[in-house]
Amino acid sequence: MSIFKSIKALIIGHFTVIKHMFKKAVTKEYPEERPIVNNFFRGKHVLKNCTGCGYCKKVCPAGAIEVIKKDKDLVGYVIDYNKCIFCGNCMFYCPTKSITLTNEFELATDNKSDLKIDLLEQERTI
Amino acid sequence: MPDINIIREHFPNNIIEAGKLDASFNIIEVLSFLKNCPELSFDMLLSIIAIDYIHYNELIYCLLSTHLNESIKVSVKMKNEAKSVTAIYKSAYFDECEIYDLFGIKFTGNPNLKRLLLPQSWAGHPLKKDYILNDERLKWNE
Amino acid sequence: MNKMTLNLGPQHPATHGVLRLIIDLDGEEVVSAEPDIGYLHRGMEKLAETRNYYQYLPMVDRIDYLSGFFYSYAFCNAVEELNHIKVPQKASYIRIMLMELNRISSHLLWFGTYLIDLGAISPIFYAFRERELIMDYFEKITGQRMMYNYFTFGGVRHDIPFFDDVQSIINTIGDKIGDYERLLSENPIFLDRTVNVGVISEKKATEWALTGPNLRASGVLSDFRVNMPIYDDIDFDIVLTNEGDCYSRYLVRIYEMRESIKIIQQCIQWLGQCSSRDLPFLEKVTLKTFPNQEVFSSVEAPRGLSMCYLNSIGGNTPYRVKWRTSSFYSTQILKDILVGVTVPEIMAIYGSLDVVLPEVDR
Amino acid sequence: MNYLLNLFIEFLDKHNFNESIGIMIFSILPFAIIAAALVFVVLMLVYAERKILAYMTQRKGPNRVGPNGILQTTADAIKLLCKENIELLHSDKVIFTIAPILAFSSIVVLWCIIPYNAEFHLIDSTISLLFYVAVAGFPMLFHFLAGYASNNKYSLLGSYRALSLTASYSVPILFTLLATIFLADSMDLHKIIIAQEKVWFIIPNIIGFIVFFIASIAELNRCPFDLSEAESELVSGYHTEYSGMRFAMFFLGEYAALFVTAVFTAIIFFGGYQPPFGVYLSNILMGNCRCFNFLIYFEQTFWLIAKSSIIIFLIIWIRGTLPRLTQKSVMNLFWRYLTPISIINLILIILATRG
Repeated sequence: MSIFKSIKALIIGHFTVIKHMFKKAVTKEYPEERPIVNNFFRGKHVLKNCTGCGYCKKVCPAGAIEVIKKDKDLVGYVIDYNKCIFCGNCMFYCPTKSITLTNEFELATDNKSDLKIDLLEQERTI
Repeated sequence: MPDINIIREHFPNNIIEAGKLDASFNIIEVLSFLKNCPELSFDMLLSIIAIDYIHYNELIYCLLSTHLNESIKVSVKMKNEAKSVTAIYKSAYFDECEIYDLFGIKFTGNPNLKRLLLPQSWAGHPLKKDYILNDERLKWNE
Repeated sequence: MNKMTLNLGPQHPATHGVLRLIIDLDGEEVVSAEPDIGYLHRGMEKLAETRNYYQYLPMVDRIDYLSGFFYSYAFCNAVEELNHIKVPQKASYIRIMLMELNRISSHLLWFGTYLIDLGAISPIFYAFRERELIMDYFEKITGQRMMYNYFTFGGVRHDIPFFDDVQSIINTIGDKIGDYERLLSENPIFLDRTVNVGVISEKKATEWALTGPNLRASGVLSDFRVNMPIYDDIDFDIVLTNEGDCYSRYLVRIYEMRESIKIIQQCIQWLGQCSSRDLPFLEKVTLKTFPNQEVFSSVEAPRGLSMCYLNSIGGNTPYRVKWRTSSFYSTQILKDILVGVTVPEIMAIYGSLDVVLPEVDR
Repeated sequence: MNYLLNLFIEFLDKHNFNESIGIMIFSILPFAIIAAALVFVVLMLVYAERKILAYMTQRKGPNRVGPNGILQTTADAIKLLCKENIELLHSDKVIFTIAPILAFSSIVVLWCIIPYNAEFHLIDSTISLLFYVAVAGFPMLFHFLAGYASNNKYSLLGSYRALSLTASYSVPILFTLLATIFLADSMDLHKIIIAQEKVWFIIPNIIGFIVFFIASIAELNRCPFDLSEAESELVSGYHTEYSGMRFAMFFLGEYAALFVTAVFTAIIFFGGYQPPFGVYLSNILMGNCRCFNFLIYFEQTFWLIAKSSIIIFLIIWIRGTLPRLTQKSVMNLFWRYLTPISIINLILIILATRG
């Protein structure tokens, strides 16, 4: 009868749930266990001997890149992380492959002014 | 492509250019014929696409026949007024409200034409080419 | 008749985003329902007019963030048709594989959230556990979990070095779907909540322009993958049930996941056995001038037929881009099928249509 | 118990206190113990449910606050205590504040009539089963009041459903308890337990157990029947507008009711504090010399708690798997199936015992 079929289905349903009690939990404890991040990951930008051609500025969808030049030599290269969507267009279309996105993804800060980072200055300090 | 000659028989003076059947003056008759004719049976209106060519607007009706897996495009060129096809295809109501909302094209015969996506108090129709982009109304989320 | 207008507000635990349903209730029965959309309207079509093709490409994944690959395929295909770019065979196979994986992950998310709407707590965690495998694989090869920007005009950005974990993913998902079916397919409470609830007849489905699994659940045989050229030498069969109620929509999506597994299996075979080193994955092309032409390129997204209309008059920014998405019409049908339904059934019907709000408002 | 009492009175005489203080303290002492036990059990139950549900879905559950997350619920309770009680402008203030207090207190009252072991009980009355049936229906009434008073459309819907649910589940509960009264021919819980010396009532009354179990899940407003606080449809049912301490009253009250129902199911069907095969472990271990007989009381409470925790695990397990029923099918299930079954079951048992 349909009653026995539904009772059987209920019992099967219950045992598929209880089956998971004996399996290892899949949660990763984030701060302690570092997540595995692979090389293609698009995180914080890093600049290396940029010629200041401004090609990345043209190709960025969110208009987050600002190339400051004083009569033909590069003075500042500011990325506004409020606007940046980490699409990687600047990295793909940069003719000299000087800007790359690293694996670092923890960019949270508590004041907005930190989010306008001058990569040229960072390149000098490293 | 569906066999054109059936359409040409019934509507000799509708020209077919750039893969679209131009039905600027008899859109209602053409659509109801395409829907009810047994051989063609275009029973689904996929979507209505509006384009603003500054001097005139164009509406493209994409029809799909689920039984014969055929699709056809019917285009209408007109100024700011258009005839509503909600009588033939019920799904056109949302499309027409959205086109009125973004293009300002008024559809006569639409049950209740109102703005769909933008707030009712929004002034202007954004997707028209003469819509001022650096309008201070758009600064509200800067 | 004392009517109580209840609006299932934009901020409600079960509206999968920001849909506002203005419902007139008589006791527990719905008298009339009016969807009010536009809370997530980002103006995708207006953005296209001020950005060149390379700038607009990463935005295309965000139209429906649950099925990003499908929309970037539709846009790339439109641009490729516009400039008659021929995509290499390997790139097409990589695209199909990623799209079908994305379809499984989108159906898994639907399965989890639909069950939470009906009140069962545990299936969402099982569904998300599988979806996590796919998300990690996407992150490994494209760089991001959801906003991929991996398809480009002419092919894919970089080669996929390894396939063995795709094989292990689809194997685990294959038998996990068996788990879901054992848990739910004959569960009397689930059957009682979904069998002949929100029945959409074949005529009503075509009239309201439903596409995809919702249409196939009403018995209409229409799957756009049949007339997509890249699916030609892949054999898959279209899943069809003809009751049109919430339970058949559930069945269609569960079997579609199995179909996608079969498609991915064939893609891996082709990609694996062909000597993958020498085949190009990207047709190097620099797009400067565009012909004065318009193109309709559509794809069978997880929620239905998505069509990208691209119209360019030369120059490197598109003149007009229009996105035809299927959730737009699934929300419209709520007006018709929610009449005379009790409050819990609203959630059952709305959840079964798999409506995702970014697609509705674009 | 009186052995301890005169021990305490001798101690008081030695320090020349008046004897009445002893009796007074001794009458308050059980209430204090049970109040402490209530808080402890409720917090542990919330923690246990979250842990069990987590393991059932391959998660870890709370494990940050305190060793392995034990203090998680105490932290939640303290947080809820400190939260601001949001007052509503147009709500009916008097009922809005009273409803949670009444809901919680009506459940705590049930704790007093539970016979924890042969000696220890707060209220020993010969009609404690009748008291249980009467008071067990109260919380649903106060859920209706809460939903009605909070002037919110979702909680109004939730409160309607609470009423219709109350009507439908109380009838089967009544008939199954009538069956137990006939089996044990007394309404006093102690006598019911003693009557189950030889055979537990679950064997003759198996149908009664199934009906009682389903109806008590509905009474607890738990998973397959949690209509009046359905998260996905009604935001969170009758306690949508409640926050802070008032919400804690509802939330902890629900778990207190869960414990009470599990204990009563254990008492009525699984022989309360009787050891499974009538053999006290402490007799075997200690030999049955007189001085250790108070160990038996501890063991009796242990058996009661063990049986009720198995039933609690079963209820949590059901919550982990089943989706929610609609109101139509709940009423249909109770009125068309469970009530006639419980009546037939009652008639059979009457014939068996009296016929």
